[in-house]
Amino acid sequence: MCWCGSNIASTVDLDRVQKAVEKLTNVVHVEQNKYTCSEPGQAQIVAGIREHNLDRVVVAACSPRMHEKTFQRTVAKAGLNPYLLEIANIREHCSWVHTSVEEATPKAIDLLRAAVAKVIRNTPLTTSTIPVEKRALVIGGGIAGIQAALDIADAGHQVVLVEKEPTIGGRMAQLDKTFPTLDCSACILTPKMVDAAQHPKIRLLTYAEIEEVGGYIGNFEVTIRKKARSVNEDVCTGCGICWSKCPSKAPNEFDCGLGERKAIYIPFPQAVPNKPVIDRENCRYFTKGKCGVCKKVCPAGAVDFEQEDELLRERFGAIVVATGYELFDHSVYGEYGYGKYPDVITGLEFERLINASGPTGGKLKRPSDGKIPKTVVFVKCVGSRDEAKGFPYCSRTCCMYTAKQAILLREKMPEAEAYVFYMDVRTPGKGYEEFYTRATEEFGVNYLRGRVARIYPKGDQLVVRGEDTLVGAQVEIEADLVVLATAMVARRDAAELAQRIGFSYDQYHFFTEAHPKLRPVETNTAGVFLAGACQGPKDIPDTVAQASAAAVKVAMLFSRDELETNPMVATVDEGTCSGCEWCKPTCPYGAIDIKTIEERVGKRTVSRRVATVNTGLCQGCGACTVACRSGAMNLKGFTNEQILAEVEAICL
Amino acid sequence: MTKVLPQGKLKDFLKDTMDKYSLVAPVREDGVVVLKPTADPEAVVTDYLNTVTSPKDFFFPQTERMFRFQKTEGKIRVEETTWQGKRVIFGVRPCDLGSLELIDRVFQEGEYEETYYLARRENTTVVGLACSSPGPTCFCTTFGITPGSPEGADLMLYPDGEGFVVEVLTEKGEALAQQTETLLEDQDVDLAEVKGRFEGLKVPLGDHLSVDGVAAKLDGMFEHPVWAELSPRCLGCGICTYLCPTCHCFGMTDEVRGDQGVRLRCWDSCQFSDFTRMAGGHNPRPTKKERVRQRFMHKLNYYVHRFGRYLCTGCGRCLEKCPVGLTMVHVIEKVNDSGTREVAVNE
Amino acid sequence: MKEKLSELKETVARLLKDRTVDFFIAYQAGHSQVEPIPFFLTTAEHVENLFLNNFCAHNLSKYLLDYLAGDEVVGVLAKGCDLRALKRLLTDHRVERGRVFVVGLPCIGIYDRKKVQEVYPAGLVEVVEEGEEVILRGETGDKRVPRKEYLLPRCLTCPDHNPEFYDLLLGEKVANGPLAEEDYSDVRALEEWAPGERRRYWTRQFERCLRCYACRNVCPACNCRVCCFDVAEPRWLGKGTSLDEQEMFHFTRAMHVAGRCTGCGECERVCPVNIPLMKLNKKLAKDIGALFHVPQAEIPTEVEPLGQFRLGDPDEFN
Amino acid sequence: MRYAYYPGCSLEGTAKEYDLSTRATFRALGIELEELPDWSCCGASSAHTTNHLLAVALPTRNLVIAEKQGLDLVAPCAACFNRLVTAQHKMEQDARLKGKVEQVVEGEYQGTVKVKAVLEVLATDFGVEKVREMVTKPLKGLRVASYYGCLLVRPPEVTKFDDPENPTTMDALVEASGAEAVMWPHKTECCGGSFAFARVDIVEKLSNDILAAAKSNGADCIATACPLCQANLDMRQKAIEKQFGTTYNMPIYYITELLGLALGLEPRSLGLGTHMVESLRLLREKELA
Amino acid sequence: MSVERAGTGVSTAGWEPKIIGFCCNWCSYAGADLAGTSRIPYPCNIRIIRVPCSGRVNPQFVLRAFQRGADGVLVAGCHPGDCHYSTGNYFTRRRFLLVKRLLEYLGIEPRRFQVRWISGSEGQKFADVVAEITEQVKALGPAKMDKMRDVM
Repeated sequence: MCWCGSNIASTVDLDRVQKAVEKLTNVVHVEQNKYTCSEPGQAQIVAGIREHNLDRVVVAACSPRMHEKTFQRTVAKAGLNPYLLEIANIREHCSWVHTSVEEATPKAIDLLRAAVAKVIRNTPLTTSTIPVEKRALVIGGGIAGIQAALDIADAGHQVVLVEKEPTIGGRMAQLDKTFPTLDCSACILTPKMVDAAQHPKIRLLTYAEIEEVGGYIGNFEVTIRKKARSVNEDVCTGCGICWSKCPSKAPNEFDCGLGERKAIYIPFPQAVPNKPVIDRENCRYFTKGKCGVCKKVCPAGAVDFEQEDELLRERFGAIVVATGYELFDHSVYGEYGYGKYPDVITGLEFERLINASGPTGGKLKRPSDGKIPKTVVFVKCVGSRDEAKGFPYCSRTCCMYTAKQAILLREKMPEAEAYVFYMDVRTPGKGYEEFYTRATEEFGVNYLRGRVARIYPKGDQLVVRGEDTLVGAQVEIEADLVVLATAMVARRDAAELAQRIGFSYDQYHFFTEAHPKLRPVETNTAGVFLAGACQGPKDIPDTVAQASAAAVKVAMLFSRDELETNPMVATVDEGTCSGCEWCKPTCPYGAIDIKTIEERVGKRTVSRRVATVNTGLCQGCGACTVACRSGAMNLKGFTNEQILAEVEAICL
Repeated sequence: MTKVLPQGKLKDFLKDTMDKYSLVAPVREDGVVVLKPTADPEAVVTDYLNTVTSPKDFFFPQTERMFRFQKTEGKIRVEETTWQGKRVIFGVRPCDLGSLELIDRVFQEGEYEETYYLARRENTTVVGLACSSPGPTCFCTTFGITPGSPEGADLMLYPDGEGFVVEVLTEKGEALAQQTETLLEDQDVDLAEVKGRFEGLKVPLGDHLSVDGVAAKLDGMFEHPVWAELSPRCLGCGICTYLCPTCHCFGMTDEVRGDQGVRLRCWDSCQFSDFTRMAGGHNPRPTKKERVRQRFMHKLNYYVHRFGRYLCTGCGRCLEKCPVGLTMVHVIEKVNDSGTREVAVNE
Repeated sequence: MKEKLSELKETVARLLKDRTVDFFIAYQAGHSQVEPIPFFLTTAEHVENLFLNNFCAHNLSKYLLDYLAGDEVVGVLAKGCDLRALKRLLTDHRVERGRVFVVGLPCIGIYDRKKVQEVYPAGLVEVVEEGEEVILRGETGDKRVPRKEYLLPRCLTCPDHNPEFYDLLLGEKVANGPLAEEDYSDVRALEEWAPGERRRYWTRQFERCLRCYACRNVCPACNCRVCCFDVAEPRWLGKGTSLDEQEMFHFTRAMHVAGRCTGCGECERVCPVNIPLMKLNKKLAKDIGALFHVPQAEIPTEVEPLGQFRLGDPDEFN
Repeated sequence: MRYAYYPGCSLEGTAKEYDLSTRATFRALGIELEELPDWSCCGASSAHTTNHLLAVALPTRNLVIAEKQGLDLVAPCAACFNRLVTAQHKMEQDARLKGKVEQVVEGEYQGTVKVKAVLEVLATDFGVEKVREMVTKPLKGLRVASYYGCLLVRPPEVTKFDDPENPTTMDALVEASGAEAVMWPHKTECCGGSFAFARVDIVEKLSNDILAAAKSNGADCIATACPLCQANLDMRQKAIEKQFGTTYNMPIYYITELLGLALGLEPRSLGLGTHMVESLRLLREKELA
Repeated sequence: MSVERAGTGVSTAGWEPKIIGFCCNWCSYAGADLAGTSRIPYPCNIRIIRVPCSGRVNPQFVLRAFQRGADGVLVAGCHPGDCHYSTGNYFTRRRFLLVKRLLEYLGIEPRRFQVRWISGSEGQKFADVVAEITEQVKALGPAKMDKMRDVM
């Protein structure tokens, strides 16, 4: 029992407490110290344990949040398992909040009695260690994935970067310029793509997807499906003869379908790896059974029609998920023509149309008739901030990219008019507000505050009708091109991926961080981290920052050879467990699995399902224990027996 | 001359009783008639076939505190519980009267006397109530008990016309009769005739059911397939044993609060899955088959060997309340019907 | 019923003969007409003793728990309510669907033995349904009573006159539709009482409790391998039967089936001392429905209401 | 098929043709209408802009009558339809309101009656294909712009009928009648209805937009299913032409008139010839009347 | 655990209620610590049991406390959305919304059992909550869910 100088001793009559505690069953030795946490105080505990051959220790002192670790080390020094210690908090919860000795003393006795009742039910717990496989898996080869992969690799660890598309680069590669500096997106991205490809510690797996994820932090078992490229990457030199000779065409996804590509293709000239892939659905050889031009012309003999999907099984210690986003499908907006008007396009389509390497060679021609638009209307918040048809959240990037696109338009074609319909202009970022100001002041973009109610064709033009709420009047603009700032939404397969890896996602299917403020890049599954827009709408600077943060988390994890597991985890009494699985949904970490055990019943051996806790994933919250009616699920360190004993002891 | 308690004086009889005794009597509560300590004669009813719970509860209570213990200064002080008081249990049917005699043997005969039980027995006066109209679940006559059997009562009431004909059987009964003397009228009633009338009442089920030779037959039926056939439908609940006026299994448990506590003796039921489960987890009666067999073998064979009588009085509670009809009648019939030859080999 | 019984006999005989099932659980005649009892058939010869009438209340699927260890295929006769109980066991992963062969029994209501015995203590021969009325036909003549008043409580609000699924259906499906809306009127009435009155009410009920565990043992939601009431350590419940322990028992039982109760009311039906257990179960079902927007709180779902949450759940704990 | 029929005040007045043509067309198709006994105001305009309770109570009174009648209710007027379904929606959402309203109308509202617009009855209940089969005089060569207005399809969670932005039910019926349904963007634009008296300038502007759009998309005429739309487009067409210096001369028909015609009914019996914009000339030109 | 004080005839002279508080380690226990370090006084009736998360609190613990004579029980956890384990307190909320109603239904004064969200920075709130519940329970009088009434 600690006096804590006079902090405790002046309010709690420790002699009286000692008399009461000495009488308790199982208590064999009580002593007081002036400062228990001091060297001599700790030495006294060690001596006491040795002298009285103690196997449980209660320290009545300050909050366990203060010195539990200290005293655990102390009792360990005396050869006792550190978890055979309990703290009675008689300072923060007693002497500091009560003024009268008559009040504080009986309370301190109760707290000690509870601690004693608990500690005799404590069992030795041991931390186990799990080895860490120092290889990271990064899923998604956009800017987030590239940045995370580069940072982890630069920290000296092996990285496998898996990308679904034939090239890395992601959305950022599709953009023309970037706000607020108007750098050319490709100019700043492609060097990083090349770095990633050439980094000795990074292995690129493009045109590949995650098939299955098992295991846990430090030891994930991942199956990756490498889709058949129909081109032997090891041999191909990327010379380009194949795609120049290929006779089949298909809309180019990279250009949002606005341009065409061949059936054997690279998505864009700076693609990494610079190795083509055959789109079997559109390839004459695969659809009609004859052609094979590419194979004939390939000087390296790289074309391989027989190639099959390949399943790779790899072990990783950590996973960074950087799967990015999709754009909201505006065809649910009937008032904007259900996506049927060709000249109502998305922001991303605008990027391709205005990009020098885009389908129009950088000349802004409208999709319907190739005419050069003179009046362009930008509509913001399409699918975002709209609970009725889209999502209630703010898509965060649209204000800035609309401003950018309006500027680009006015810069390239000063004779064209730009109108922007907006609800609010949100510019919280370095240099963002200034950028927006430039759009309105320097580039003369017309901002109209109001929602667009309807877009309808009139002749070869589109009438955009909306309200200008600042003027309080209806406005109608006859536009040549309408650009919808469609919201960033979670990828359609996001939930499936989250389930496959085993972490949670929110109602919009964005991935959920472990804590919205303090653990923004972790998921609640240990060893799985998030980067970029898969966690929520994000612009490039934020994405890169989060990617680097995730990389640091991975590097931190890899700085150790072994991980110590928390010993205070849930545990299953298999004899009692019914295998009903009701514990499972309460676990935020997916730490509970079901396994089949065999046992003897009478004279036969029968199998039976029981829950099992993955101690690498369990964080010890104990939610599962309450879901378990039979009490088969228990939490080490806070067992049902211990808590009930505390309750009873306090109530005496 | 015979003593008669007029119907209109019944409440007064109970009131007078309460002057000297605490009263346990049938009370209707939420649709069931239970035996219960009561201080309100108005609440007492007589229009029941039988009470749901049996009088054994008041001699061999479901939870009996045997002693308290306390640790003081390193020593343990034990304070035994002694039951005191004078009590009357009113309205006990002949079958239940008979059951008391059966439990008496268990707790009284042999080397050890069960003092807790006996203290209650000695200090309790049992007022029996003969049955005017035996019900469809009654089969007391199977065991030689009749709707008018007074054995086990201290004072017996026979409903007759506008009152109850009173028969005093013991000293305790006499004392009660004196206590309530002013209410008892001397009338010109032939007690033997009244008794004979009750004894002759038809008990349809009991009159047709015979246990002759059942005990002997069961000697060879421990491994008989009938148990496997009967037991699957058992729910493993304690309705039969807890309502049964003759079941008397118990377990001991300590309730400890800090440095003091009590030792409790609580009813147990042979139908519970943890009945006879040992500390290590082994249970010699692992399935319902063994447990169902235990119950009926105990009643129809083991007890008979030890005390010469069947441990059942045909009260019919198991017929009335067992949710799956696993009743004494059903089992006796089964045993009667089964050939003893087909003794199954232990599976 | 007679046609159904002969169809049942035929069906069960066939299932047993062709080894589709290893044994079959149905009903046999009990002590009286109003008490049919469970019947375990192992050979086709047993079908002669099959029995079926509109007192076959007992839910047979709970017996499947007795056959977990093994590989027998168990045939079971199931009404709509029993099927829901089976669904409970399946959802709780206690029973494998592949090891149960369900013979579905369309049912328009089971009569409450206790209520019928009040008018006909003995000698009832059969119950004949005539629209809104029933004729209790017996040795001492006919008694005509309103049908609704003599059904089991669960049958009044039964949404499943036909079992939701089955391997075989006896006869034709019957028209569905509950006779009455579940309005939790019993619960609401009790909620209106003064707290002291309610306290006295429940005290009286709990004091009468025998702790015979029939309510637990008959309940399809109480299907734990080891019940917390049966373990010695931790001592969730004392062996003694004082009021506090009885209350602990009833509170715990109610909470353990909260969100999982299928509303069959078997607990209340088998209680030997008439404890209104459904008033506890219904209270929880009602609150779960209202608080967590679970429209049918008594239908087993993939995840139980207490195993999930919504961010927008009501919050009164600030 | 049998429905309760709620004409509402318009169909007794300015929209008499709608009433006539609806009854006639339905009769020709074999759909029975039973006029709601003792029907009263639906609460449109005056009531629903001034008093919440009244706005729900007025339609509910009619709903309660319909429930007694035990038939689903057809309300040809789009405003009536809208008020009736809105009342249903509100009471479904708000039990307290329902109780209050029931007190006001002194009747119990069960929610058993389905309220239907004419279009829904014809296209969904009866069926477009069946209509097509019964057409004897196809309206060949007539180019019709189907104009739904705002009240039939909005708000969608209340009306629960067709697409709020691009409805097609009337177009399908137009096609079934043998006429050509013109694709145009102004199907659900506002005609200025509630400003009919207060701000004629706005009504004229909005209605002009509609007429202009119909014309520029090649329509000969406009079909409506709402007395207010019809009135604004028809009655004010002259004034609009004057105001905007254009000529439309575009007949504004009720869809029931066109269908009746195609079913071979006598034009006069459908009320044709009583519109403000000459309605028969176009039909004669096309040799349809 | 009992009905209102009126008419119970229990003498309350010198009686001080005993209140058990289950506090989650990360928020409410820390909040109580903060009340301590900030020296915010509150009534001494509460005894805190530390649990990792309010989701660890089994309703049976609460009942056991009443059974053994506690006069009031407080369960305190992180605010919804702030759970250290992401979701634990959402389960707490569901469970105890029901428990509270069930206890009330059984005739137990609902103010004897309270659930509160108290963050690690809400030392003052912790003290206020304890003061409030203590006052309420004092007004209600001793809970007499009789300690093994018939037996001990």
